[in-house]
Amino acid sequence: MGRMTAAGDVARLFETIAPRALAEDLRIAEAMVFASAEPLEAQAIAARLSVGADVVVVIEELRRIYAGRGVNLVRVAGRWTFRTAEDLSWLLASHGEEKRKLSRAATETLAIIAYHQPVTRADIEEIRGVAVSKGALDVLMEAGWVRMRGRRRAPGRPITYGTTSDFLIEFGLEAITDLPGLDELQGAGLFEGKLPAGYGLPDPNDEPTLRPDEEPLDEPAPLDEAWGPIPPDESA
Amino acid sequence: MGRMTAAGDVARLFETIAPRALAEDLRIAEAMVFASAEPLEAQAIAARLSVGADVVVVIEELRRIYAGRGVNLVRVAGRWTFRTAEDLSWLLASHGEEKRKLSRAATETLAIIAYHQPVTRADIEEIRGVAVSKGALDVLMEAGWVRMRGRRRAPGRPITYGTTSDFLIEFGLEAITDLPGLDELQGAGLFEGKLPAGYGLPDPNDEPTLRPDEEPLDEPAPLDEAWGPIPPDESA
Amino acid sequence: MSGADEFPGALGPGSVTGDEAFTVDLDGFEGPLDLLLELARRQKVDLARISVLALAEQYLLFIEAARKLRLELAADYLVMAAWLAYLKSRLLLPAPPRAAEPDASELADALARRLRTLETIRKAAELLMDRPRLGRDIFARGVPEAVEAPRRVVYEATLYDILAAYARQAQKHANAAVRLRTRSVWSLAEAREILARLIGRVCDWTAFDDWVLEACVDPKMRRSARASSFSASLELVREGKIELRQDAMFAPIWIRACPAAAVDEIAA
Repeated sequence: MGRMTAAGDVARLFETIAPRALAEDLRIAEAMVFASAEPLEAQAIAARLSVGADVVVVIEELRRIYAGRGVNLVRVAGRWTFRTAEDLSWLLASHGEEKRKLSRAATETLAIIAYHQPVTRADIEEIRGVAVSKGALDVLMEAGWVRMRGRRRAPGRPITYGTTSDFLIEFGLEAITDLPGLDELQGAGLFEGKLPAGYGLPDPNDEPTLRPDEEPLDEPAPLDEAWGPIPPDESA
Repeated sequence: MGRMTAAGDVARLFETIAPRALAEDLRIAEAMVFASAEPLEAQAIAARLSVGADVVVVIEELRRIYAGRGVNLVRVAGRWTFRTAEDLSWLLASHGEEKRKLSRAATETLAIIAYHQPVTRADIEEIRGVAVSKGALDVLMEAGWVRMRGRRRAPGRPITYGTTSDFLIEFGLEAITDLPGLDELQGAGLFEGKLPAGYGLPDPNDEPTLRPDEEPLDEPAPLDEAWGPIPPDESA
Repeated sequence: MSGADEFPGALGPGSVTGDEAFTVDLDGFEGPLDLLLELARRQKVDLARISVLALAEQYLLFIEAARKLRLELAADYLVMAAWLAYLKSRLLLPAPPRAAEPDASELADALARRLRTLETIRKAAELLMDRPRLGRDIFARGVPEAVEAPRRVVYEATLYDILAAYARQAQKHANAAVRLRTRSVWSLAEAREILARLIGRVCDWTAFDDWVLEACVDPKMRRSARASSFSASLELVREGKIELRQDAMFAPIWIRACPAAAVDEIAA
């Protein structure tokens, strides 16, 4: 009970800090700053205080009351707002973890990359029959499951994508070759109906070494390939 | 300068209310609830407190610290949040969004759903004695206060409606059972004399679990049930 | 609407209860139950002890007066009037010794109960609306911070999702490789040409089907031949080169060259 009494004391103290009028002005300032969508100017607060109240005193008082607490009254760009105490920012940072289900487009794109890697965006589009949204690939890269491997030695030098070791970890695969083959997929009832004879799945391979038709990412694309001859670089 | 010293005392008192650990837990709870856009469950707060901290004690303490202030710690829909004090509505009313006044039909429909849920459109019509306009229900659903719960196991499988946690948040109700009861109705002088039996309001219950006479929404209506004679209910 | 003591409506001086002036404003009422509740309030007795008989009489008078003024009444009001007239007669007449129908007083009680339920819920609705409202009377924090903090999105998918997705794609691909055998068909132009060639030999009515059979030897082609020839023949009829006849629905179709039309003209 000792705690409660002490807590009650705070509330009482809050009221007895100052003459009655100040206590009410403190409540007003507190509520205004709390509810405002933007930091408030002292002037805006002053307009609502009781006649003769000194807004500087009120704000200073409020600032002290909130000092050392989980939330502080702070001044930003000359205006007043409440902010989470800096040492507690860790609360907010991890606060924002959000679970989101992978979209169908992203799931299909991931599956195609896993089996067919290295693949270009055009390869994926060829298989899916629809354009690959930038979003789907971004999501997979953000999740850390897909990476850019290199570029295909082909017109336009498109980027090739492959899976990462995080992908294996996330989905509990010892190696990419653990991805099920056709028989297993059929056994799991994932294929309906008949498949044409001779239909097979590729052997997935996430070997990081570039294939003969791949070249490293970082090599800048020779512009003349893409745009025609360019003048020698004069900035170098 | 006496004031400032007193304010400093508050900060110190805040820290000395309880053992050091509690003070830190208070700061954490305060920061979390303050920062969150949505009311927080005690459980979510508890997850961030120091090991062994009693979240109930922490919250109660915080509630007391904020009692009588311009901002209060309140419980809505079973979760915790800070709200400006009721008596300061005059101060902030101007910056609040314009609330569209609910029509009488929508108001009554909302009350019927809140007290009698789960209810079907026919139940509402039975009580009000007039057809429920689609508009009234739409307004309530759009506001996010009313949701479709399921379907009544009855001819035509009518949709059942209930209230949402946003409804509780909007009207500042800790739980659906906080809806005014007969006592309040009488206390507010809305009834004279004693209420006879059968006058009563039901005990409101927004438990999301479907009742025995309800079934899930998404099950498509078997056509023979909708269009032809209904076989006796064999599921019961 | 109106104050508690002022009935919203006047049916003309003295038309109903003499001293009370009513203005008929049914628009102000939400259906017959609402009207009944207003009438009950005017009895100025506790809703628990309203006289359903008196209520029925007042309602009927009200409807009667409204009709005299030739106001259009919604069907709901008339249905309630008919029911209340029935209830009134049941309440006034001595109960039959062995009633097959529910007791009149039970019906009256049920109505009174409905009115009380409506009244109660209305009061409850008022109290609910009087509560301080979020964003009107009480306010949440203007700038919640959690949304500002960088959010780490954790995407969820299972291996099964991925395999199912792959299978879906692979299947689409596999099926896409299926090639349909192109069917040989008679084109309209071909049919017209053959028709023109054969029609010279047909001066009298001939069964269209026999004729197709003769022209088209391959049984697999007959459907197509029949359809194309028929279309082509319609065209030739329009041009006045041949005649078609059918005696009844689904009866055999007969065909012959127009006597006037020269064979070589058709071919052209």
